[in-house]
Amino acid sequence: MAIKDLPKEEYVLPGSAACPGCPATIALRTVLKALGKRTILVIPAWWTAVIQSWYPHTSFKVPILNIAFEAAAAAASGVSSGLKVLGEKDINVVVWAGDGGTYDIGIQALSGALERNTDFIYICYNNQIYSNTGIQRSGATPYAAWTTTTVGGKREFNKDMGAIVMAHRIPYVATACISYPEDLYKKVMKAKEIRGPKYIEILTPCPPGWRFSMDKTVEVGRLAVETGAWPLYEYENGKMSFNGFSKLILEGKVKRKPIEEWLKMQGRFRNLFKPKRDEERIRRIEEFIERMWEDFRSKV
Amino acid sequence: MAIKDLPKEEYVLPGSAACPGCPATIALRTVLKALGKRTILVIPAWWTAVIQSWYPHTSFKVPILNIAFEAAAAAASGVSSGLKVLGEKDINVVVWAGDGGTYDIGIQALSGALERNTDFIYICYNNQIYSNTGIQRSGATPYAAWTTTTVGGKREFNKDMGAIVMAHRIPYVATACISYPEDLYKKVMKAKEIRGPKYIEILTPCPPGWRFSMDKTVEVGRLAVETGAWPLYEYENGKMSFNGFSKLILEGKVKRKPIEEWLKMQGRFRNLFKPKRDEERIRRIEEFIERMWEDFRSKV
Amino acid sequence: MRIVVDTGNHIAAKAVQMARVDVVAAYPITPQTTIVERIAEYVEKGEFHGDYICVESEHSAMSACIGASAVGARTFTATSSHGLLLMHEMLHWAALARLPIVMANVNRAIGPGWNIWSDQNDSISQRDTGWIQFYCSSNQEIFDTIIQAFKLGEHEKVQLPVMVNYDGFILSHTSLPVKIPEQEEIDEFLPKRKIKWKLDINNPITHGNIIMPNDYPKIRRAMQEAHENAHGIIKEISREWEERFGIYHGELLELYKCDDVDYVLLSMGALGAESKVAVDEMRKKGRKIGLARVRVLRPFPKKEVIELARHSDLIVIDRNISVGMEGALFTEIKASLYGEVDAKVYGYIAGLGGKDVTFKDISKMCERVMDGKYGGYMIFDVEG
Amino acid sequence: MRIVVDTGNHIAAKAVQMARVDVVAAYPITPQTTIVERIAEYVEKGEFHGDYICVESEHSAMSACIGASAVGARTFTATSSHGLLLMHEMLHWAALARLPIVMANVNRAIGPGWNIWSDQNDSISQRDTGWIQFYCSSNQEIFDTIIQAFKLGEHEKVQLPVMVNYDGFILSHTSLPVKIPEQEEIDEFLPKRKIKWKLDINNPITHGNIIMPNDYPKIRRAMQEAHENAHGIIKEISREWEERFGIYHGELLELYKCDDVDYVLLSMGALGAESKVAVDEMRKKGRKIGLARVRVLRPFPKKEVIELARHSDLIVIDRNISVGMEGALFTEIKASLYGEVDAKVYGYIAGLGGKDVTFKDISKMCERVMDGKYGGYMIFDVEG
Amino acid sequence: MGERKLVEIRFHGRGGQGAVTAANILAGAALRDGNKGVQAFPFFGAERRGAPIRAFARISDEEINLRSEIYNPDMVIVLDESIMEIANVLEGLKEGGAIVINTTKSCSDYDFPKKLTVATVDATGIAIKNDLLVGGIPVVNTPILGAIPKVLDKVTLESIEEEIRERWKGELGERNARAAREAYEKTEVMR
Amino acid sequence: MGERKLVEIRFHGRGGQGAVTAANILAGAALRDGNKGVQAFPFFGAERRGAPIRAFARISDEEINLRSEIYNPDMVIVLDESIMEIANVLEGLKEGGAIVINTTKSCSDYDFPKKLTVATVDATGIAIKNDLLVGGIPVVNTPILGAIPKVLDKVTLESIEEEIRERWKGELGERNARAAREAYEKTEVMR
Amino acid sequence: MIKYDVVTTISYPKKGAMGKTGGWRAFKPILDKEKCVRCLRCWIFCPEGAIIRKEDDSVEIDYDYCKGCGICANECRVKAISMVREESK
Amino acid sequence: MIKYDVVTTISYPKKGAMGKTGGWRAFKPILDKEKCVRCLRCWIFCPEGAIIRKEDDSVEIDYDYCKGCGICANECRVKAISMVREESK
Ligand SMILES: Cc1ncc(C[n+]2csc(CCOP(=O)(O)OP(=O)(O)O)c2C)c(N)n1
Ligand SMILES: Cc1ncc(C[n+]2csc(CCOP(=O)(O)OP(=O)(O)O)c2C)c(N)n1
Ligand code: SF4
Ligand code: SF4
Ligand code: SF4
Ligand code: SF4
Repeated sequence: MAIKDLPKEEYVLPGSAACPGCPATIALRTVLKALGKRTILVIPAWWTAVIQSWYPHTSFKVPILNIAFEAAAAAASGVSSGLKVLGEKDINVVVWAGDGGTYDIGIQALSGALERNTDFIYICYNNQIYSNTGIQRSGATPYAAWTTTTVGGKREFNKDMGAIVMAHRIPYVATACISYPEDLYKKVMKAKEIRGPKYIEILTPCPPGWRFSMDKTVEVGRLAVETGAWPLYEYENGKMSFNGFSKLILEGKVKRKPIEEWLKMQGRFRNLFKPKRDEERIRRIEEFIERMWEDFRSKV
Repeated sequence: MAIKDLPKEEYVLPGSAACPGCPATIALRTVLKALGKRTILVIPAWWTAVIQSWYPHTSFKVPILNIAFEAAAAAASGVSSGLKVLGEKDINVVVWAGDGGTYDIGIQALSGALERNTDFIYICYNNQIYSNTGIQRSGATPYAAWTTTTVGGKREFNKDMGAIVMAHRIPYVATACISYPEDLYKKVMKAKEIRGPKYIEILTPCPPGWRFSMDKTVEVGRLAVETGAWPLYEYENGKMSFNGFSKLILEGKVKRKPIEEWLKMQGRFRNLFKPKRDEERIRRIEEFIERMWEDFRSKV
Repeated sequence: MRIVVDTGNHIAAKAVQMARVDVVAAYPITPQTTIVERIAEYVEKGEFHGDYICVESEHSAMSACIGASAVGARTFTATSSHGLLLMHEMLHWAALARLPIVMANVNRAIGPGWNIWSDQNDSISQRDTGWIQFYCSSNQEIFDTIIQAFKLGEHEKVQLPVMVNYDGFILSHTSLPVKIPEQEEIDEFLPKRKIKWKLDINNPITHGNIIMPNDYPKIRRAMQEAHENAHGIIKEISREWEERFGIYHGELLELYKCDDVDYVLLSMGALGAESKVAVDEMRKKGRKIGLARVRVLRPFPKKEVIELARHSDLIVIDRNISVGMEGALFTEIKASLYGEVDAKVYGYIAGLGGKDVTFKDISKMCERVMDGKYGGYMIFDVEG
Repeated sequence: MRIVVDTGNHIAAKAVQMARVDVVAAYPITPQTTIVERIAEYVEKGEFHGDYICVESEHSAMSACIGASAVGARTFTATSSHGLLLMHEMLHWAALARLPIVMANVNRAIGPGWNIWSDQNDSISQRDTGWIQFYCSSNQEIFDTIIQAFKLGEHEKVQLPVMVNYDGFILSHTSLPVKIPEQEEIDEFLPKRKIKWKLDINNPITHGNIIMPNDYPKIRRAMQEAHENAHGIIKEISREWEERFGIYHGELLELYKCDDVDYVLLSMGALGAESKVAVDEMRKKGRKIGLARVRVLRPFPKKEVIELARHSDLIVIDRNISVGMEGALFTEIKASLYGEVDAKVYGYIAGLGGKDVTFKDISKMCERVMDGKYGGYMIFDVEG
Repeated sequence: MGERKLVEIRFHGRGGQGAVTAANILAGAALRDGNKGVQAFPFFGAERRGAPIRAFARISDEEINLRSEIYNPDMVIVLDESIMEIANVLEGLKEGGAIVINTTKSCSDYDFPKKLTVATVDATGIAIKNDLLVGGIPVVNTPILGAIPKVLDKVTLESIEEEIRERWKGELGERNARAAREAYEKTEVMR
Repeated sequence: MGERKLVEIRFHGRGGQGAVTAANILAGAALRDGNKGVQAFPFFGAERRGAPIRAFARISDEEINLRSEIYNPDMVIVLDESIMEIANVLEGLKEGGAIVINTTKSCSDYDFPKKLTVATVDATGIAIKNDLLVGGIPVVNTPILGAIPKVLDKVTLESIEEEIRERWKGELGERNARAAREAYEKTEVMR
Repeated sequence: MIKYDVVTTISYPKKGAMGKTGGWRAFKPILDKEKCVRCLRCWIFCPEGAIIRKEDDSVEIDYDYCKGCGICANECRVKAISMVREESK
Repeated sequence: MIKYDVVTTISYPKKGAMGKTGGWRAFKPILDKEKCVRCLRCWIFCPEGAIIRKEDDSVEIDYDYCKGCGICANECRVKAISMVREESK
């Protein structure tokens, strides 16, 4: 599949309230191309709630239910159930949530919806911070990253949300990255065809939050994959498989790029390099990633 | 270690409000023997809140903070943090919660506390139902089990809470069963020595909820282990290891007893056998357990 | 029409079934549990047309109701006490989103300490959420009010969620006789839900995005108008019910022996029924006292209360306390009367945490007032 | 004592630092976020003696505060709007557990639609939770009130949690000059927390287990008494602060030019400051009007309000609406006056969802009353 | 008994014995017998097997508006004789009221400090005879209901039987109804 | 300007240019200069880089009790000349008020429909010269502050410099302060 | 025991908080000391702590609180405990 | 478009809901049609949908809404897009 093959239809209208270089609209454009018109989005509090622009206008061309920060998966259960009883078929019920609304405050609603086998797609937009409230730590924030609430760098490693979701034994889990739109598109298309709960997590580098210049959004995402910081995988029928560059890494066909390349691009990791190189923390990050890949190898 | 070696100290006083044959007091007696006097319990809404008996009396001899159903792990974070700042050292901060308060309504507080590396022991008392409110379905209720909200048998399999917690990469996770008090005691003793979040889940067969006669509480627990329905394991430094009978199963030294032995002891599975044997559902259960053990074998 | 003897909770489940609810999302809590258990049984037996979502918390229950209602489904939930409190944010949400969800709340005191018995602090604490609130005094009223609540909430001039409250155990677990109309009669009274807005792929709107300061007050104004509309529509519905089924529980107030009295007692919920016994007893003794049972707290029956106070002094018993102030009903009644009439208004708080309040207690409270021996304000349970 | 110019939120963080808080557990939400960010900075720089728990929701924030306070720690949190609503159950819990937690709530309207601007529906909806509630009108008052709140809440005759409210953006993000005393002065005013009960391994008590109907009302009565005590203690503390630091914001009310007037305007929060400008302007025009800024909503300043109304008519502006009733302050003032005085009381609602309310608007509202042209009750933002 | 408009009844049993069900059946039966007002409710708390519990019923010609507890019952039903050792079953029972006891003893074996109508019946024996056992333990609540019409004329045995048959369909209902009838027949009353 | 007790000022800039910081520094400086009442606040909403934004300040001899927005400023500060194409910077500006513009143009190049004091300064040029760049983009908020004392006598350049130095310690503060002084010197005013 | 003077639900440890729960029993465990091998299984499994462990690891039943669940009898491997119906029941 | 007559926050799709956001630009992307190989990377990566994809898969920039982030220029592999400072800024 090539970029050319992606549909022309646009469901995100230009002139929205998004920041210049915003990865959310990049991701949404591709995701909605895959989902198409027969889609209802449920959106908790997060940056997309702002991007929509304000009453009485919206920048989106699919029906949207905004909902409280922690409530998206539960509200989607209601939407899905309501449609079922009312006999409305083949509508994609999709949660579009940030990592804060997924890893932290929304994890309970999500876990519950997975457990009760809700028929929906849950998409987590992972920018590894709370950007909407001005860049605070989330459960997805990586170790050592600066945020306004982890001024000296976060002390804990990020939650492994993929693993947590897979532990729920749902039919489909996938990771993606805005820098690989064909891959993202294919994954959403696949999720549409499966019944029950589906979970897709998209890595979305945020220029002000990660502190890089806004033209580098896609590049930073690509490097996350190439350095192995962000793996691209799918989980189906209880099995994991890897995609694209990540597949090559897993199979040992390419070597991951050094993680420092990715860290150095981002101001949020500056304290690893300035005033002097923090060998200890860099080593921990390197080890963490290496262990993750080892773990992956043992699983496939 | 033999039963004789367990301390004589009792922290649960006789004459409590527990039902005859209650596994909660069995579990608590052993757990508190291990924890000892320097312990603060945080207890959300569940059956133990009743067992305490009522104001102005209590049947427990350690300090207890009762807290809202969904709030235990968060309250424990506060207790732990408060003790730290006030310089009170070596006190075990322990959540004592039911499976409802752990798998369902309390999972968010738990996940958050794990992620922020709270120094506490979280003990989940898993009787696979909401017993306090009169036997409703929980996320821990096994497939096909009757409850008042799953009258024809539950349609979903139980969450794998152990896997979910392990996906949080915490220092110590263990499963136990009231029928093996020495094992339980050892695990709690070990958890006491580790810093950071520890999670122990205890299987506790409930006579009215599982529908067996009250003298069989310990026996039903034992059979859960012997049939492989409930594995006993520990997870430390990212590795799983198995204990007691489960170790023998894993290593292929004994064969699991047929799962039907365990199912048949319990009235809640009656609809698998009456009016006629439900081959399909029994097979699914058998397969589920077999797959679980296969998975374990791949992990060790 | 047939008569059954059953508990308030089972009767509530019956009403939900007969209202042809599409989606129920609820979470167990004492003393609400037997409602959801009964609905689960209906589902199992194929006697329920809708879907029952087993959620993992009350917060999710209300969130799921919002989702379902937003696509046009008739939606119900039930809860109590801590469950209701946990929904608080989503209660505001449902009301501001103008979704006609109906909820049964089984009144129960708030902890700590844990207390599973009736008091109304749970629902009173939701008086600022924009929900319509009913309080029932019998199982018949529970049945009738739940059915009516859908009609009211879904009314095009209302479009608001409705909370139907009744006392834990005192009604939820007490069997009383209830007249049940035929399904067709109910269907005629309560047709399918008519929808003002919904999530519709053919008409893609966004609900609930940012609204700026200049527009926001309009949303609140519209809610207030809807409550004002509800005031009249509640009356219409009560009368229609009476015409169809011959059963009448009053409108916003139920007036009991209020003609030509010196005093009117006001109370809510089961206390309102017990108060009838008290009034009967006091009448026997020649006391000129009647009862106005407050059925509806939101919209607040200002006009009705003023009308009452034109002719009599009022004695208010609250089964709640807004700590740092006083009983909520007492406050709101006085506020309604202020500047309108100058009847005397006396307030008591009684029945907190399930403390039993007998008709003798009620008579004692009233007689103390009527004998001129009470001027203050007290928690009868403690100071009685 | 030095003067700094900083935003309400940064000043709140400063107060928390200087109160030597042991544990902060909080979750970000606009417009509260810069408080926690500032505290996180203090922690990073080693300028904060306590622990800052990064929780995953406001519900957990309040739960963690309860845990920390229950072992004896001085505990603080901050939130706003939906965050406050999500805490609702735990607010009740903290109050019934009698834990002197202090919270800054940055008032913000409730969604949907999302609206991040000031109105007081969030905290008004918590009026039945048993918390003491303050409303501030300047950054100086934010600083002073947070420090005072610990003293008040921890007072042995109070033992209650305290909510310090101030308007989102209007104060939270506005820089104003604030006088900051020296740390030693603060330490002298606010000594270490004295503890009435705590979780103590040497004294193993159980807190919050089941309590039966016969005992439960006593718990509520005790809370009510604590509020009654707080009423006097707030006054004492205000006066002590004035003596020590020469700063005085009033007691439960702040009276501004109230002597010998025909009308008194009542408002809360930033509107209370703007109202001073309005009063000044109207005075210039010869209108006999003063201002009573309501600083404390719980315990409700009944006595003070009655005193005011003995000499003047009242005009109340609510930045909230209890839909189906009216503005909460309007209701509670009228309820307090009922049967005591017969001043006229006029009510407006204004400033919902951050709708700007200028001193001109306020004057317009007041003058309309004073000119006899207003008798009703309205949402000024829409109908103005 | 029965001339009073309102009759209040208290059941004493142990958790698991079905006292609440008994109260509900009684209320249902009373409605069948034309009592407009009927009411049944448990003591509001958690039941634990074996622990003493209470349940209540009210029967009246008119709609019942009472919602408070019963402090002075007109009648007390004791489902388990042994409960009398650990609970005060006479508490508040009206002078001149009635007490129905599941016992093998005879009425005259009892000597109560109040003037009471005493009725006794061996409900346990009847349960065993009719094979009404759950987990080996005799079910006494339906048999003892049969004794009530003997001392209370607001409710008939027939209605109790009907109510029982409606609750448990088929053979089980029959057996329970039979036990009630048998109890009715064997009840000894001393006024 | 300055004889008025209360002066209200509005800043126009783009997200990322630091208009809010400028307002805060101005307020701080004004306090140093003995103005008892100072106030600074942003337009309440989310900032997006490049999008037009506003910030506000009030300065007065007395404590300020105003909490409402500023509709009729006495002075407008334009951090980015191009903003004038997409935002109405004159909106509500008082007749006889002042406008300070970051531009290379001269005062006389402007012809406003109101009677105004106009001040111009090339803050961008000064920023570049003093190496005040973030991500390659010139920081104009500190330089333009230097222009304000030229048209508003409630605040002195010295106080602005001090305030800047307190905010950014060391060399960075020095450079910013220097830029402010340079701007002060280069500001052209037309009354 | 210090009593706290704040009125909130603070409860103090008490044996027999629910009274002598021995009255709940329908069946009564009877210990045959002869058969007992002092393995202490009954002690550790008794939900009530109603099996008293003596100094010499012999056991005794506290009938004031034994609720008669029968677990001790079920778990005793040498059948030293048997359940008999309570007298008056 | 049907308008609903319940007053709640119901919003309707609109291009340029925030106005012509082209005004936010500091830098402007300039497309060199000669160099362009029609790979459509700029089209798919543009956060604004401000790269118009034509029938023939050639592209054009919609300056009314382009916010000038520069992603298109960064992602174009043949450097057919370059960023230049906006005139008056
Ligand atoms: C109950 C509640 N708490 C807090 C908030 C404030 N809030 C809104 S969005 C947000 C952070 C969102 O983070 P994330 O989900 O990662 O999305 P992002 O902003 O990064 O796009 C927060 C804390 C809220 N709206 N509701
Ligand atoms: C917010 C809230 N919702 C519901 C309840 C009611 N509730 C109390 S305990 C309980 C179930 C407990 O289940 P579990 O944790 O499995 O423990 P168990 O009762 O089985 O011992 C429920 C639903 C509550 N107390 N609070
Ligand atoms: S019967 Fe049960 S309660 Fe009694 S001693 Fe044995 S195990 Fe303990
Ligand atoms: S289990 Fe049996 S052998 Fe062991 S101590 Fe108890 S009675 Fe003795
Ligand atoms: S500069 Fe950014 S917004 Fe403009 S066309 Fe390129 S990618 Fe789109
Ligand atoms: S990325 Fe470059 S080559 Fe590809 S379509 Fe765009 S301008 Fe053309």
